[in-house]
Amino acid sequence: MTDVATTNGKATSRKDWASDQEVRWCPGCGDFTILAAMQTMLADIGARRESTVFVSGIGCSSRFPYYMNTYGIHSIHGRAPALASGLAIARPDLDIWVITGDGDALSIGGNHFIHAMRRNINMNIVLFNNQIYGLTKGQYSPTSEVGSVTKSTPYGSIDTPFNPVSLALGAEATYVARTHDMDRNHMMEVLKRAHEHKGTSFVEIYQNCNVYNDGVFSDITGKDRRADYLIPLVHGQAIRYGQNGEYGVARGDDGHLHLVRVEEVGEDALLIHDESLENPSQAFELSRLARGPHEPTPIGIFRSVERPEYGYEVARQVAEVEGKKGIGDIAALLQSSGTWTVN
Amino acid sequence: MTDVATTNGKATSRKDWASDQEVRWCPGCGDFTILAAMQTMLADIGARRESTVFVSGIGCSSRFPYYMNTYGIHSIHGRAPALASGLAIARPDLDIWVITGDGDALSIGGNHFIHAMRRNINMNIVLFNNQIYGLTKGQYSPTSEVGSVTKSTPYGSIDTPFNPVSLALGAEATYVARTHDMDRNHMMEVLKRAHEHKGTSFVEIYQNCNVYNDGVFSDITGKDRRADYLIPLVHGQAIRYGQNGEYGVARGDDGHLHLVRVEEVGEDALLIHDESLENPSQAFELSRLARGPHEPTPIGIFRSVERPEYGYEVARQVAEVEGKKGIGDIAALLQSSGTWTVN
Amino acid sequence: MKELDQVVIRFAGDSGDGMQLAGNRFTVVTSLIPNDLATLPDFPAEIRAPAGTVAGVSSFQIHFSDHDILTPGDKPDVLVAMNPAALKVHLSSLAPGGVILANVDAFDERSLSKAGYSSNPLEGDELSSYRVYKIPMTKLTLEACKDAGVKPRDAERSKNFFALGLVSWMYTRPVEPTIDWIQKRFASNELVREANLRSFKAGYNFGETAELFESQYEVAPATFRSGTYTSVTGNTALAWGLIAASRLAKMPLFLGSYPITPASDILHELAKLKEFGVKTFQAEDEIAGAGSALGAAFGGSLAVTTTSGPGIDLKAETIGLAAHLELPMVIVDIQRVGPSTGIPTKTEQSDLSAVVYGRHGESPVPVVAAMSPSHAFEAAIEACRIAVKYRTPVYLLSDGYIANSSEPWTLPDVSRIEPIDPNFLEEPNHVDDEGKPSYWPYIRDPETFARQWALPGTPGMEHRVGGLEHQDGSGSVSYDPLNHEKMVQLRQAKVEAIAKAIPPVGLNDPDGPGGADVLLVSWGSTYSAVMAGVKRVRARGMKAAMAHLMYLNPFPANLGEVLGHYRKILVPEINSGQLCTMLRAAYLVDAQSISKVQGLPFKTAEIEAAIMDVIDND
Amino acid sequence: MKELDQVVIRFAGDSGDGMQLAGNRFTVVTSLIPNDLATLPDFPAEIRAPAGTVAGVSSFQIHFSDHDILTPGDKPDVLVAMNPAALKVHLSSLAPGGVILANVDAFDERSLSKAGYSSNPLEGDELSSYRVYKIPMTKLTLEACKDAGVKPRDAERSKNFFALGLVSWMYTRPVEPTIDWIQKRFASNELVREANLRSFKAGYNFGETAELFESQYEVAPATFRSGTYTSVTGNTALAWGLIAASRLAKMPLFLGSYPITPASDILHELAKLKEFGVKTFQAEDEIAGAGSALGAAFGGSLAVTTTSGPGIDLKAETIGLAAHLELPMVIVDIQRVGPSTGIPTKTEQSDLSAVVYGRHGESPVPVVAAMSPSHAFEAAIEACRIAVKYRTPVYLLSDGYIANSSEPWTLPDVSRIEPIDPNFLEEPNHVDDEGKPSYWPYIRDPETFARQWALPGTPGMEHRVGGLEHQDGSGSVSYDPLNHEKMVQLRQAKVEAIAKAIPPVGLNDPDGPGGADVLLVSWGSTYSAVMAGVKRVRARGMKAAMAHLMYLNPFPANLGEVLGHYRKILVPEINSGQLCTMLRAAYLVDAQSISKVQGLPFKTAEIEAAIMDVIDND
Ligand SMILES: Cc1ncc(C[n+]2csc(CCOP(=O)(O)OP(=O)(O)O)c2C)c(N)n1
Ligand SMILES: Cc1ncc(C[n+]2csc(CCOP(=O)(O)OP(=O)(O)O)c2C)c(N)n1
Ligand code: SF4
Ligand code: SF4
Ligand SMILES: [Mg+2]
Ligand SMILES: [Mg+2]
Repeated sequence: MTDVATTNGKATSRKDWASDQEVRWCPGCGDFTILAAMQTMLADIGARRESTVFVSGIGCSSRFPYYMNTYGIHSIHGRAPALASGLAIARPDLDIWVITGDGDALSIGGNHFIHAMRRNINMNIVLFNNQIYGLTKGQYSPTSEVGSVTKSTPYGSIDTPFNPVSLALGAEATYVARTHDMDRNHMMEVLKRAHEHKGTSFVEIYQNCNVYNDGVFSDITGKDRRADYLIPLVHGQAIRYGQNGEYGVARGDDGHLHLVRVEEVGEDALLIHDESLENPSQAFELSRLARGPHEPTPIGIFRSVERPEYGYEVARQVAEVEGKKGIGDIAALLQSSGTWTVN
Repeated sequence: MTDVATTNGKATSRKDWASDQEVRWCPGCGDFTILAAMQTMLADIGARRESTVFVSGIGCSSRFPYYMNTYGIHSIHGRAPALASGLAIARPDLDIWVITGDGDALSIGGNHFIHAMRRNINMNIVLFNNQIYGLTKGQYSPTSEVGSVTKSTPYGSIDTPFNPVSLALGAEATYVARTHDMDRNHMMEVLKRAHEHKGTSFVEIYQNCNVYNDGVFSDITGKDRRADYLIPLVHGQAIRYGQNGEYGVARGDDGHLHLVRVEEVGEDALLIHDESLENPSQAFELSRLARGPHEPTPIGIFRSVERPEYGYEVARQVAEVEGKKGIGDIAALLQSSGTWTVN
Repeated sequence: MKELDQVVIRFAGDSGDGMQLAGNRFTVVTSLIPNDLATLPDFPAEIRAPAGTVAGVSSFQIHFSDHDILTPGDKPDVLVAMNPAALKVHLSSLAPGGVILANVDAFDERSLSKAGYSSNPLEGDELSSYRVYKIPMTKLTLEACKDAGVKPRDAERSKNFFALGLVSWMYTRPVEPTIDWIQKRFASNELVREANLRSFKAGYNFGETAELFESQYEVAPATFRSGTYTSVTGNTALAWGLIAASRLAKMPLFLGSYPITPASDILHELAKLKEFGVKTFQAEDEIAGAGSALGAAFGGSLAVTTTSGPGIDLKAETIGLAAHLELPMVIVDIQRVGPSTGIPTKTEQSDLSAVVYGRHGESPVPVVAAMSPSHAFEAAIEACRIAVKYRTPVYLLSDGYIANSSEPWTLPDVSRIEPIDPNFLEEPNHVDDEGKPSYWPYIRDPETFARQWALPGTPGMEHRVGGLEHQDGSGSVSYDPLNHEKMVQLRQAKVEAIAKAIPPVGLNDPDGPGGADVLLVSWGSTYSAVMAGVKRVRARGMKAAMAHLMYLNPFPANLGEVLGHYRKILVPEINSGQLCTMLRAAYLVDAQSISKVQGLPFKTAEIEAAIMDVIDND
Repeated sequence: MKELDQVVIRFAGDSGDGMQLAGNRFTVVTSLIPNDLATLPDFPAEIRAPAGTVAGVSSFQIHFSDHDILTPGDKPDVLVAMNPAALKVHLSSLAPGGVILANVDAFDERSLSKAGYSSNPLEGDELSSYRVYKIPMTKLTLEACKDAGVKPRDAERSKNFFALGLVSWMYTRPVEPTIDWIQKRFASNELVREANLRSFKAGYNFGETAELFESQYEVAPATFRSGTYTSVTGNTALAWGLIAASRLAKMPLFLGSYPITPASDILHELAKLKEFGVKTFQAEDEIAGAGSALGAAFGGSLAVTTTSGPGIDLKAETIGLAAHLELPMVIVDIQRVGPSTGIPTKTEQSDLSAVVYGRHGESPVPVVAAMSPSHAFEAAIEACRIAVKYRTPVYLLSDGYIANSSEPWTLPDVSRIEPIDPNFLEEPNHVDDEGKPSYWPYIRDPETFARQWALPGTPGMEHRVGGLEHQDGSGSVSYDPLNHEKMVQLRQAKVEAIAKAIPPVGLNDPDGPGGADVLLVSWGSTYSAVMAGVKRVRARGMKAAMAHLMYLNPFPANLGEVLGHYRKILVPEINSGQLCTMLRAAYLVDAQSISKVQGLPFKTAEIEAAIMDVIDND
């Protein structure tokens, strides 16, 4: 055993990360497997419970912090990244996770979301995308596909959905990944990498809401069609999928990325995935391969690059000024705009 | 003369579009030239004053509606797209312009901005980007470059700025353009095309705030260096710039776009600009050529594609249901969940 | 067959057990008798709280009678308990000697322990003061469906219909309407239809044949005023009221909203009703919900935004602008338990001070409140009328209790309701310095102070409005100190002027003004319990008066006078005394708050006790 | 040399004329005399309103004296008018017989017509009741700079220093401090330094040599209590107070804020002061400003968010959560004219009811108000103290007037201020069912009701908090009706408990409680005018008492008693009577509102008149 899991100095197992609260999602909800993946991963990497904080908004997904035996805040619909930003700047020593839903993050919380991306503050934003408002019983969300018939769109929705990966990349994100609730190992890997990333990391998880939107992702996540619909992104490897790896992604003569048959273009023509490109354009182009979860869809880490972390920069400026001017003296401050004395 | 400018049946000239309010920007502010361009363009195309509405938020730029002799609302900081959305859905017959600043649109108003993009509601969003908060006297904005020393960042800002074009594209925008306050003709052309576009059009205007951020765009907009820093995007034409057209944009062997010397790659290798590509990836890649206004920067229409307009779709659903069920009858509605009668 | 004058039944089971459905169907057939009735649904905040737990219990209470009733009843006479958790949660509220219809099949060890029982209450002495019927509902349902081709797991889900059948038999409800309904509702799903039908009949027949029950009961029809009735929830009535107002004003209805419990159903209802020309817009958040409505209002729509507590906070800035621009819109607040996220599925009246005072600066906004499910229809029309007439945003308050419960409602004749005249201005109202006709947006009606309003699209009326203070009349931006003061006063005067147009508050005092020993002031949904409580104390020979406030801002012109007649004034509220504080400030009367903040409406007995308390301590 | 006991000077000119700078420099030298002083800056909303227009006029008023003064003065004795627009705007407020120092060069035809004058007022009879000095300030400035190498256009910009020099001579202010300041401030820009120096001296010498003025004036030093003084604006004092509180609590200061006039300067000031370990975060909006502060509070920072009116609306939902979580933070509201965008650069007190009531649900939050520029320091510390001690958000109210004006301030000895004890819990406070020690976040101090608070990073204290109602003690989510009621009551009781800890309200009545005929109640910045007004009526032999409220929620425990002594109570406010309404509700006293909503502070004369009015009508 190499990395010994410790909290308060002791090794932990998954159940140490579970709080004493009964988990109250609908039976069969995809949220359960995400919870298990998170708890297992944190135990595996030896994270410390006392330094871990889960911050969430409001939604089914946002109940997550209650189930984690860590510090946690179940806050306000859409505002978790705002709270987490303050906490992360104030306390760079903490591991901060933001748990959010497609409505929470992208509808009411869209502004905090994009600003978190560009600022690169130390937090891992995990978005449970079920393309629906679960907690409020089934209205369409900003990720629901056009034509979705829901409680608030009885004649079908007309809004073009966000592609959360494209949106994050357009907002200057440094770490962007997508995974799904039917592959615990992949989830764990992607979450672990998010945790290692310095700055804001963004993980979209395709999550099944079996009550209000059952099966939307089943092409990609279901065992039967997965091979033909899930395009795995693996850094340094050719992008290839299909039952027998017969498909892939390649740049065509028009300069754009296309889904191809490997036998037609040859293996060497396949695009080698590079998550570390400074320019986000190729990652963006990958995010556009599928226009919805019923087309072959890239799953994995789209982008992972370094950029100064916000909280660190804030602390650095403070330290630099303290270094230059010395620790502030209040008496001197009060006199700083000139004084006169009366005896 | 072909297109005769008319309002209330009469031809108009620029001054018909000017309200009786004194224009109160700082002398030398770039906002003046934008105002002139807008007024001239609207007169030129024969727009109707009575059907034109300018909606703005709060900021120096947002004073714009007061100076237009049209309908107008100077609303709330950041919220103009929200008001305009309701107005556009309710009144598809109107021409709606949203005037906003980099703080108004991208800081407090970021959420409404990205949702307007994806929904494609009938409005033209014109963002006066001066990379500063003008009205509140000089704090940095979400487009200010890293290191900006402003009232609120005396030791330099640390936030990575948004690239408004990238952000709009990541948010599923259908019409995205950039122009600047020193080229009235280009502004007029881009605004006219925005006006013609069905759905949400987004125009970023580099605007000089000569009081708090003088000259940030001067590489691109100033007569002396413009040729080397302004990359004109013209649909159907090779992307080329420089005093003598000696530079251009071409896709390299790595599949990515690069700034090139034309003599090195040859004219034929230059990228032919296509604003009508369904896939926004190439437009996105163009938006990444410059990381700030001190590098050669594309100016022009990045993307212009068709997608159903939101207000039209709303009206269509209403009409369809009315067609199918007939115009609603209130008495029948009240009885729709069953009744009983007492005599 | 025994005659009863009134009964309170509570259906309770797991969230997955279909208790809301059973309750709703029972309500419909009861309304056909017709009995008078009132209902109280109650469900957990979770979508599907873990099956079998106390947290997962869902219930539906119905009170029905042969006479006029007001509340869903304090204590049920009959408790249908589909599982141990349901019994656990609801036992304490059962009336002494009440009936328990328990699905004995669900009282297995696992379920008992999930509910927190260490032994089976159906077997010990614990329930000896009740009449307990242990019925194997699951088994009987399964048997009834045996050869219908349904899988047992699915068949079991019909047991709510078994319970419904049984209770229908006990209280001699007609069976046809339910059978019809099942047939229509599940027309496209034969298996489910069959299972539900069979289970329902099995339940009914079980009552008839099992000889378990001494007798059937009857509740004679109540005397209703003649007319056509329907049964309606508050949210539905409110949505319909908005549609009616739109017709009355000939202004298209626009709803900008963001989903939130318990207001979402209004959005759902209006989204369906496109044949009324309604445009609904699910905005990205509450700010955009309100903002889009204000934009639509500028364009001449009858603009509405719907929300609950947290959304009220977020809309404040936009409503302040609407008040400042003087554009009509209605902000519907279906109040729920606060503060913060609170308890989203439970009721409260605690947003009153937020809607009256919760905006920066001096920005008075009228407030109207619905008092019952059906009254939400009328209140919605009234809110729209005030908004349009006075060019002002108006808050319309309802609450979770009104929203989800239902009551019989005489269908109004909408064609006889007074139209709403938006009175749009289409010609210039001013001549400028150069003698040219122009439009000044802030010229007012001398009586209502409402401004003259012109819509975009009207040639020659181009104008700009905005959030900066503007010059009286012309609407140009103005930083003039005295003009600002005048505008603040005008906006206040306009809201106060509404008091002249609304009806005076009614005083219910059989002995004439000042006759009673105590005056009860109700508002919103406290109406029913307060009225019932007042009746009870009167029945005991005491003197209590009552006044109900539909208008919370401004108060009716005669309110001060009415209050002035009484030395003792009680103000029961499902909050900590918000209206009470407002009355004290406005009229310097020593009104006392009766506060209940438990997420539940007042019980009649609670009001009765409060009144007796002040009378006794006199 | 004539002796005066007090003088009011108003510097007025175009926004580009540097009047704020001239005023500020004059203030500094005046504080060195030392005179007592108070200032009132006033500038247009536009960054640069069109030059020469009435809308573009910027002014700075200073009142200084040989005795204790409270307000910046009602009517200036001296008006410096740098252009016709300045004269136009300010003439009407000039005291009868007052002095006008006009820059005659600026009174050309174009400028006159821009200001709306059809003829030159300096030439007609219009000003005959004033003492008008026509001084060619532009010409003299240009001449002074002639061979300094400055371009004429640039030289002209120094004319504010000419005016400053002239006024400094008139009132015998020392010249060295100004000369020193110019030399330091423009050290790196020789041309500008030279131009300013020469112009300043030219102005001073002009006074001395021009024989235009009959005499110089002197205002003798005021008797100050011994101590070291500085002159400070309200925003600066408030920022410093927050820093001092951070030191007192040993909690790092975190400011999450979004810029807005007139609050932004606090952000600017704190952003500079990184040597105090302050972290400032310019958030994307006010919601994130408050949210980030709340997040930082959870992490143990002394968390603050600053804003003005519109931002208060937006922060409401977050403050409701903070109140519900019971985490400390301070929300600073520098009030400005509302509603909506209003008049951003002018002052008002109209957010009081919004901060007291403006959140959905029952969410009581304490409110503290600063009463003067220097008092903002103390008020900031007090707001932080209450927040930390009671684990609650606290609103700290200031306003545009306090924010930008300044007054002499005896430097406090911060080391002698009582420390703030955050009293973090580091060990479990509970033993769970299995006997394991654990942490319950909602166990309270029996007296203050403050909860025991543990910070992330502390092993063994892991816990979750959230916006859903929670169980008393454990903090687990709870939908229990009675628990909710208890929690609502506890949160209310906690805020009310603060009344026990704050000082009783002071009553200033020379004749003892109830001695005077009328009681004036002031709050916030009305203090100075009310105090001055009360002094004036007393000087006229009338009896007026005064009580100033620093705590607006809860009220001091003795307030009811104090009010009870008086039959007549006047509450002057720069709003429509918000505190007055609260007092009436709380104490059933017939307090009367004296309302002024003109974007300006009360004048002493206005208060005097209001008092005389009630006394006369007695
Ligand atoms: C300010 C506010 N607005 C609205 C709501 C109601 N609300 C709670 S969760 C939610 C959306 C949930 O959807 P999502 O974020 O996708 O989470 P999910 O339940 O699907 O996991 C809404 C609209 C609220 N609690 N607060
Ligand atoms: C809710 C709210 N927050 C803050 C402000 C203060 N404010 C007004 S304009 C502005 C920013 C202006 O910057 P920008 O949008 O870039 O416009 P510019 O003045 O540069 O044209 C701010 C912060 C406000 N008016 N309302
Ligand atoms: S409603 Fe959907 S997302 Fe929510 S708990 Fe149930 S299955 Fe999961
Ligand atoms: S501050 Fe800047 S943006 Fe604003 S009016 Fe002046 S120059 Fe223009
Ligand atoms: Mg969701
Ligand atoms: Mg700007």
